[in-house]
Amino acid sequence: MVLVFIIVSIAIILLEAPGLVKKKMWRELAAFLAYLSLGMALVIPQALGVKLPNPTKAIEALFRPLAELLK
Amino acid sequence: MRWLIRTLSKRLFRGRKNQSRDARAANQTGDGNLFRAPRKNQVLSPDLETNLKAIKAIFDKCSDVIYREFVFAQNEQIRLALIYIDGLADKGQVSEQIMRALALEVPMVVPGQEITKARALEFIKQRGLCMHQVKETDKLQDVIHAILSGDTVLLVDGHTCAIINGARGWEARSITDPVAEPTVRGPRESFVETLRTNTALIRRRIKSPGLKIETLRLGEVTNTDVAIAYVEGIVNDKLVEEVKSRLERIKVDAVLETGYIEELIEDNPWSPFPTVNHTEKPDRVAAMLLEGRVAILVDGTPFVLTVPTLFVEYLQASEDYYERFLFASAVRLIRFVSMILSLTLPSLYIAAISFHHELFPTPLLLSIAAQREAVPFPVFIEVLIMELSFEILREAGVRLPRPIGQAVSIVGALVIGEASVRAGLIAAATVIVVALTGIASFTFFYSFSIAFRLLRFTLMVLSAALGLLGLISGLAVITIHLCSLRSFGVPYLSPMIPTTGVDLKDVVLRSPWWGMFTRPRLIARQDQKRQEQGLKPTPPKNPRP
Amino acid sequence: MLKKIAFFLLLALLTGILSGCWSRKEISEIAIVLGTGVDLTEDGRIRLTVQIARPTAFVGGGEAGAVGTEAPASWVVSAEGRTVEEAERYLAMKVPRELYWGHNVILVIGEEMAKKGTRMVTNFFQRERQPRENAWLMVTKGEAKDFLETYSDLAKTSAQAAGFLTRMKTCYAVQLREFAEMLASKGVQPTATRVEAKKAGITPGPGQEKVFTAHKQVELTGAAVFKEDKLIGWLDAYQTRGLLWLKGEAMKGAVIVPSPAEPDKNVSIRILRGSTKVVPEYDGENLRFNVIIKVEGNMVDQQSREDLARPEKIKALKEAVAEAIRQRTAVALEKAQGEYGVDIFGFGEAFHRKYKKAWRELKDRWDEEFTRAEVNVTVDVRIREIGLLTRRASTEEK
Amino acid sequence: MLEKGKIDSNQAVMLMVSLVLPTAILFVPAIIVKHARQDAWLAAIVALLGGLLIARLVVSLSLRFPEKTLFEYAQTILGKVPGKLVGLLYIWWFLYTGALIMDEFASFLCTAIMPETPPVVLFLVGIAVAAYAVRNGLEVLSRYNQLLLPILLGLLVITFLLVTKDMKAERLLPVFDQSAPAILKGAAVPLSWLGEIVLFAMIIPFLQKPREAHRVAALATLFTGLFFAICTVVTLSVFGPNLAAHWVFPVYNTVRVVSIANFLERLDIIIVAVWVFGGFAKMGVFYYAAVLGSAQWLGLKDYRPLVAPVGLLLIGLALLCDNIVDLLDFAARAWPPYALIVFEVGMPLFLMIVALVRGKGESNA
Repeated sequence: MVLVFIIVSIAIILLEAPGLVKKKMWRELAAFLAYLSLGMALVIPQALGVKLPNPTKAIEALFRPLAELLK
Repeated sequence: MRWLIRTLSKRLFRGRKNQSRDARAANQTGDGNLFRAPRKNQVLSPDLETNLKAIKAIFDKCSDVIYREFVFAQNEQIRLALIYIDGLADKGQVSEQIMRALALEVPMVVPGQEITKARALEFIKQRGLCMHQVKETDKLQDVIHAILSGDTVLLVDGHTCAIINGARGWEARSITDPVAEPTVRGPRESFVETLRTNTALIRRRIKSPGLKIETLRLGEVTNTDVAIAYVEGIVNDKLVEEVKSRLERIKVDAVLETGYIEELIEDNPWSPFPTVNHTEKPDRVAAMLLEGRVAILVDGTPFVLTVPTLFVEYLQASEDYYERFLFASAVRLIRFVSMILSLTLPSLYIAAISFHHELFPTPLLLSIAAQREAVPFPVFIEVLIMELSFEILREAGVRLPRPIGQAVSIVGALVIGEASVRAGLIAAATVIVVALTGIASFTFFYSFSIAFRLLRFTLMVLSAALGLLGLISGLAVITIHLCSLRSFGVPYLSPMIPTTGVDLKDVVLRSPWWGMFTRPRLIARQDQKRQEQGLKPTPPKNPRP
Repeated sequence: MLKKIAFFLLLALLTGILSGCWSRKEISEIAIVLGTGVDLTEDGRIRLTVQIARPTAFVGGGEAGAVGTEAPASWVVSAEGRTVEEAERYLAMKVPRELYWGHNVILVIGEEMAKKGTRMVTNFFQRERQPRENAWLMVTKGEAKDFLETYSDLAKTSAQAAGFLTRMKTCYAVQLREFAEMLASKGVQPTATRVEAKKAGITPGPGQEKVFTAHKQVELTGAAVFKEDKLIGWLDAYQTRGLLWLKGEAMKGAVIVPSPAEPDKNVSIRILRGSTKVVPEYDGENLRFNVIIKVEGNMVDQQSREDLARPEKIKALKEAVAEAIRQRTAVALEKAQGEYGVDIFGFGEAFHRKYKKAWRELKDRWDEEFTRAEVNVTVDVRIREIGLLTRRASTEEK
Repeated sequence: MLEKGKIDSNQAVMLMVSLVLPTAILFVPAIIVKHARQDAWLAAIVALLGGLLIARLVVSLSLRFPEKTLFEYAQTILGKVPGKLVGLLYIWWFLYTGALIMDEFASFLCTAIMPETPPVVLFLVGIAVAAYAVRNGLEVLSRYNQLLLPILLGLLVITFLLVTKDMKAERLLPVFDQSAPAILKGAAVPLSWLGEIVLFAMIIPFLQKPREAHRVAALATLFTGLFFAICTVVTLSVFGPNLAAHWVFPVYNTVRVVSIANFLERLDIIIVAVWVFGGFAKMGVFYYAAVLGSAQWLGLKDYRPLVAPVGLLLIGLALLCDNIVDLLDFAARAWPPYALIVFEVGMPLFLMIVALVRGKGESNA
């Protein structure tokens, strides 16, 4: 699974980045890379089997009093 | 919708202006022969010998070029030369109307007058030639072009002017039934390989000065005549400009068929769907022109391109408009269904057999299970084999000479259909599915069904891997792709998507003619109104006159 | 160039994904389960019996379907386990193909299992994606295994035969989902089809009596009555008709009444359609149900000699039919209210619809209330047609 | 402007219907029925009315800035930094909702048609298709939707008609059996789904006629709400209130019930098609909003480079979800307050008030 995501990421970079470099859209390139690394940071650990905290739980905790109403 | 055209034309014209200007310039100079091209704007010399020498040099080793020198009105001083290509020029006309007239008849017609070398040209033009179409030029390359086009060039000694006689006449196929688009009802004429005949066929259907036919030459070696036809007042002028600019951009050595042009002017060259339609039926072209489309005719092929092209065009046969509308609509509905079948049936079958057995009713599942019991292949392989052999059969049937072709299809059908089922190699249900798919793909236009055949295999792979999900994903991608396609600025799926209500009258159903008030909105922008309202026939109140 | 590399990478990935082929089962790799039976073994385990189609028997037409060489159409196999799933896993060790439940026509529950509770069984068939919620649910007297081990002479398999029998609604029929709905409701106690395997019919023909002796075939014999999910009793075919009338379902079948003038001879009325309306009345104390049954039927058979094609005779017949139907409902009611003490007719639902406040108090002791309730049945009969004859062909007029 | 295409009002209506409907028809009926039982349809109508109010609020707010999306006018109203903060919240909301939609997508497919397939594969397939649509722009996305939505809904309606044989009106009775709080509880979930119309604030600037936005939003909400109600009524009248609440995907089960003439049955494929085709559209819209929003938030010239990385991010977020019980529980309980209070009512209302106080935007809207 890790391999799958690495391949996907490389493919994404190869598809998008050259065009951005050519058009000198540096800002876009930075945003692109930032998002990509964010995505990788989420995906790769999970692919390796690391359990990441689930935001659903946080949201549930935040809205517990109201959520109880809907039980 | 105006923004659409605006953005489009912006997008289309951007960065192409300079290029097209170059192309136009190159075209005007008409750099004809690549090998011994005369200098640009090289003019003829007054000396006949020099001219002949120059031309002979250009047509070196061209044994079909005939040089015929003779004297005008039996006057030894006025020497003439005729140059034409054997086989392209009409020999009867050349000898009767030109040579005989100039050499023998002129003295009889104008007995008293003295024909001098200086006045020879005037005499020839005004009294000598019995030709319907005569042009004059003093440029060497025009002369070359004229000769290559089949005209006969007359050089007059002492004049820097050549007379081009339109005495073309070659062996041409006569107008026959359309082979690729046969019809039951409707005109039987189809285009031929001669451009002039083809334009005449269109002109005969649209007897209006609004029908404009502009010509240009494409192909640096072939110098093929290409004509653009449209109906002024109906067509969108921007579209004509766009077509011209795309054509002028083309710089290829040869244009032997419209297919060359098609691939060079398409909007999306990578798409499997054709965005330029072609037809060999003049009535269809006329109908297209009257809807505001532009036709591109190429000399040497009976196929005419029409743009812009919509998805639905491929499901509309010209016959739909000649048959009664209820029947036509029903037939068109069948075509829609077969289109969907030809795309999805095998993959649906694969998905159902190898993933979703719950889709079959119980008795059907049991019967299919029984058929497949002895089959040694997984269903995907089985369908693939059958589809491939079907394609092979089809190709063989097309390529082989007709008598053998039939034998091939009979043998193929027997071997593949009957024997393989009996041998237990293929399930009977698979044969049914493949045969139905194959036949369904023949119900609509050939060039369009090619796209579907290609995509069918992709969908088969997808559904073999992911079942229904694969099939649906594949269909979704195809749909998105279709939604993103445009043909000369018009969305490919229009008028379905984006929906233009009034134009839906001619998509799945064909409205009766008294209901077709308007032309397609996105194509004909200028003159929307097609006909008067209230044409629906009403029986007279008094039944007996 | 980079784009091309990316393209090939994605292509490789796609091939990788595509070669996964999850959830893929060729039709020739599955064992199509047509009928399922669940029994309780003596040591309290669940025995799952499946009737699997043998595809080779289903070849249609052509040389394969020649008479006399017909192969057995099904294979019945069973396994035990603590849960249905465990039993299924043990089955998988015996069946060389993947068990496939998507075309399971019937779910038969053995008597002992039904007494223990159906929830242990039905949950699997609702939760799993393959078994369908419109499979027919039936309870058999005796063991479900024996029931499934029969074969049918007309249908290919006995499971299909049972399925067709129930589908035609000749008797009380219930689908898994309807049963589940009844289970989940407090206003009605579940009932299911009662089935048995009985010897039926022979196959005549020279030499055939040796080949085809009369064997057991499936038969619908009434209804099974549940309290919650436990079987507590049976209704026979006659009582089941009363159940059907009161539930307002499947208004088919015939009513046999004595001929007006010759009470020892019978007249048959075939019921075409009908409807049942239950109107509860409650004053906080007494509970009463007015059941209005409307019936429409044709006369199809007459044993007596009298001329029935007369308005007054028809009127008399109508009353007789009404009485006959009342009798049936009375029998069913007596069973339900007296012997079993459960509301199998859904009167509770009707009550709920009318008295929603009172229902909140009564719903938890509904069955008691029901047994005490008074039920009035009114039958409104209409006889439309009398067939091709006006009267019986006989010499004397009466 | 980042998006060059424009869509017409019909396309916008359909897009907004797709924004809510595809996932909602699968999950929501069971949740409504759980609370409101026979009166579920009433709850759906209540939710519809609430949804109309939300739509009104959002469109009124957006029309004060007809040329700007939510991300841009938040900054105009609140100033740069607080505006950016609001934008960040909404990016999170779009992204995480998109991820949840993918989870729903995968869990349905896993349950209904392909249990052995790992969810990652389904995520990859779903994201690939949605990304293709998003990269092609709003215009293509809405055209795709315009082509398929009518077909899918038509199929759904036809199957509903086919199931009439198994429907019983009595199952809907008695009316008003449940207390008002129960009905309101039942309305909360569909309301929070209908409230996703907030996303329309991202689309309004790209309408050909922004002035029709009110009509578009109202029509879309009306249609979606009514369709909710229809689905609930159909489910209820087939299964009754007891059983309907127990199914995870009641509409799916409803379609499975169809059996006509022993042949026209097993129409599961229809609901799968509706769900997958519609799921692509729904995912596409959220995906698009997330990508466009991010691009505007970061001040980029083009949003397309972000499509692929955001897709990866969506997969990452979707992988966080552990099981369907968590998902169902979240959808039924935490989602309504989370979505309604913060994103669907709270924030727009806050922005509206501030805008009114500060007098920003065109007041005539």
